[in-house]
Amino acid sequence: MSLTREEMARIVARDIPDGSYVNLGIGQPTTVADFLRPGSGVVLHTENGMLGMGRPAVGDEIDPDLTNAGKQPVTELPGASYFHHADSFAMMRGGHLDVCIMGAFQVSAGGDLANWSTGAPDAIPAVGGAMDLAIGAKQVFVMMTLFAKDGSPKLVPSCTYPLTGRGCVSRVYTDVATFAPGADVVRVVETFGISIEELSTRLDVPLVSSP
Amino acid sequence: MSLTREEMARIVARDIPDGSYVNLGIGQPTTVADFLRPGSGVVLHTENGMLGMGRPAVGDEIDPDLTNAGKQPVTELPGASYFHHADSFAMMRGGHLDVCIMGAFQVSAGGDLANWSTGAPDAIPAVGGAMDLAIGAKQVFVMMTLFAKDGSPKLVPSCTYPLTGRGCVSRVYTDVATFAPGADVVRVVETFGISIEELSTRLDVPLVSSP
Amino acid sequence: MTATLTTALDAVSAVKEGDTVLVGGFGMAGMPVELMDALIEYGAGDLTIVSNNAGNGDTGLAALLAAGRVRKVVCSFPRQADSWVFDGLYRAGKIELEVVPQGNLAERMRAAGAGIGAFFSPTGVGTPLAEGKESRVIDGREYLLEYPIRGDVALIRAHIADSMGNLVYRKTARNFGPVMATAAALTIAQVSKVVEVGAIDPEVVVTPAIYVDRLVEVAR
Amino acid sequence: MTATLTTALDAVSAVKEGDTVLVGGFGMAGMPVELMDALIEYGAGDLTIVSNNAGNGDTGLAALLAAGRVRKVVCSFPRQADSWVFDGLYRAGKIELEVVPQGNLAERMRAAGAGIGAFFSPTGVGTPLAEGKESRVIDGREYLLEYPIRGDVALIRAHIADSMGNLVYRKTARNFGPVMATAAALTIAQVSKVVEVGAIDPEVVVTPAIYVDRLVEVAR
Repeated sequence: MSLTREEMARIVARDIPDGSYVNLGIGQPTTVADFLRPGSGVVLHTENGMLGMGRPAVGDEIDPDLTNAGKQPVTELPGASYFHHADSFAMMRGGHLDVCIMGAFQVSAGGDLANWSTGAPDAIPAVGGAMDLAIGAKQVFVMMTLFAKDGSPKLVPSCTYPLTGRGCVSRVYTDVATFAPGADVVRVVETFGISIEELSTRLDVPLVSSP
Repeated sequence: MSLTREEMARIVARDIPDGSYVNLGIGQPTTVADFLRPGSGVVLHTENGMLGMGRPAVGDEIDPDLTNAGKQPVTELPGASYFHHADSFAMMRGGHLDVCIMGAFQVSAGGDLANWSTGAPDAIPAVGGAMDLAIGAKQVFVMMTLFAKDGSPKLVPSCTYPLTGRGCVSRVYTDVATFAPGADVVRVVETFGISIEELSTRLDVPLVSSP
Repeated sequence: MTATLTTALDAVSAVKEGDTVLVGGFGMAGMPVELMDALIEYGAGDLTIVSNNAGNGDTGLAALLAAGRVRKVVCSFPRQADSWVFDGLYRAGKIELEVVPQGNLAERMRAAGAGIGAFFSPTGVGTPLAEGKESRVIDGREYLLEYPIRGDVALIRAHIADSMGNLVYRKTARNFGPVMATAAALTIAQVSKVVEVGAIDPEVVVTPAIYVDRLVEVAR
Repeated sequence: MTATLTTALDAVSAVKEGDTVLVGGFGMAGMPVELMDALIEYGAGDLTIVSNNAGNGDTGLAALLAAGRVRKVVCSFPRQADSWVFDGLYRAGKIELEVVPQGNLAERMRAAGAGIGAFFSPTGVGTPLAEGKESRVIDGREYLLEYPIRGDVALIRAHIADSMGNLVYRKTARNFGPVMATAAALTIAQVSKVVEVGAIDPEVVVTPAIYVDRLVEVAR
């Protein structure tokens, strides 16, 4: 059985070490917060200038001055701190975050990430903090379905979409398997209802199963 | 009559526009603070991380956590702010201070400053913030006697002591005259008991009197 | 100089035709909406706007774009669900766009404020945004050379100011304000309240008064 | 990880022979004297110390130098009225010295913490300290290329911490602490008091907890 989006979020949450400082990208990565174990001590960073971000704000909690990177209202946890944008991105660029979780259009076997532009000629380019996040965290986790709607794989020998960052992805969480990109070969860390053989058939990248 | 040290400080203070942000170097420049007009709105910066520095602390006011760049205890004025060293020197290097006042061993006709080292072979080199201050403020005022104890001029065609900064001095306040260095010629702004002719005789730099 | 407390319209009269204007805010958090309104009323045009986004909805920066006053936008993320004003102008070829990664955008403005001539950033290496940029390998890692972004004027929103111009912000509305205040020749801060000198603890000042030239009080 | 509250001796046991140690303080303001004492007792040697000064009197950094544990000092201002320990070692050829202008020292540590590969600084151009440095004219002004200074360990003094490691400082004792905390692989902060999480207003945190690994409480 392939994983639901919720199950994927749960598996990513499981793999975040207790006490980590983590940035959750816009979209699906945001849902990982729902599955962090209470008492895990994981602290969430939002690149618009906060550590210690809490859950989404509801009702009277909504404060237009307190949002996440997706500009949605959020809450503040005890032990939080605020800082300006240059300090926030210094924190990321300087390698202080333990984990950053992002979506992707494509990831290459060598860990290149493409998640900001489909390269369509009429698209309005917009990168936000994606390139800074990609190169900044100690580990970059990608969450995506392994195959696009047309069945083409999103884990590829080399990205055809414009890159966000080079060789920056440490782990790729998909609905059917989890991968660790490497210089020569991609390691299959875990599978969900699919065999290594079938993965090898459907992907154009060299795979090894986890030892 | 040449000026006393106190009279020099008074003249420098007179030339600081109201409301300026000013850094006073260690030593003689510190005394300028005593002659700032109450209500002038001049705000003092100290490069160890403070705007709004007050007068020296005495008695119970002395707090080892509140010192000036000379590591002497000082006081805090209303409207003060504290910041770390990178922010403090960003403020200086970024050209936000209106005036910085420093002592000097030598100033060249073109405004080069030498005030951190006599170049003696056995000296322990120590520069502190002098080079950052020299290139940072909108205007650098130097306070010094015009002649060394041996009678040699300290306003020179080119500095023989190691430089602190190149072409950075806008005004030189001495005990006998005030000078404005320039690319081709030094302008004599004001004299105190000495004629331009005598200055021309004793200095090896081209002078013009102020229009 | 101590900051001048004035009206929004008087404050923005410092903006000249063709200026580069840094506009604070991340989305609407920290956006100085009333200063943008005054800038529209005042009328300077041919502006280059540096801001994280390219306007949301029909107010603030979006309204300035709609009024045809902006020649170019330098930002990290123009395309949003509610960026229809920018989208229309861009597709019609009526506005220039320079996309800068968000962290480089912040750091380039910091460099302008801090007197740094240029810096090597690892962000964007190997991407289309690296095109035309000088690159260098330092200590085994590749970097791109990035230059300062200076503003003629910065328009920011803070929370409380004292009458000298010391500023504190509120939550994530702090975002670009403290950086932009350092990077412009003239900084105008819209604040919810101006208090007397001495009412803000010197330990908690975020933007020291030296960076603030004009204050506009807009109760929220 | 949340900061670990421990003893000075346990905390400094992270310092290894040959490490580069960033030591906070401007003179004695912000100097983590008890951490220096513990480092002397613990015994690691062959250290490179990065600090604004090279020790004052016979305590703190000066005592570490006197104990023969330091191979090299990187600082802006070693020579002071009370720097007799350093002066003696230097004149006897027993210690190396690298003099860095104070602002470049702070900015080079900031660069290390901020992931900047190198930056062009106008400080020091035309002076003896420019020797051997790459220079470049940008926009008509000359700059020198400066590289990051990283620490294996930072030893700093702050005022109050919460138990996660968020820090606030006191007056000009703030100085190098916030910068060094970002520039070292491991940061140890000596504080006067540790309070519970939530007791420090998130708006006034100066060093976010992410930069702080170990806390040592020393009542003052």
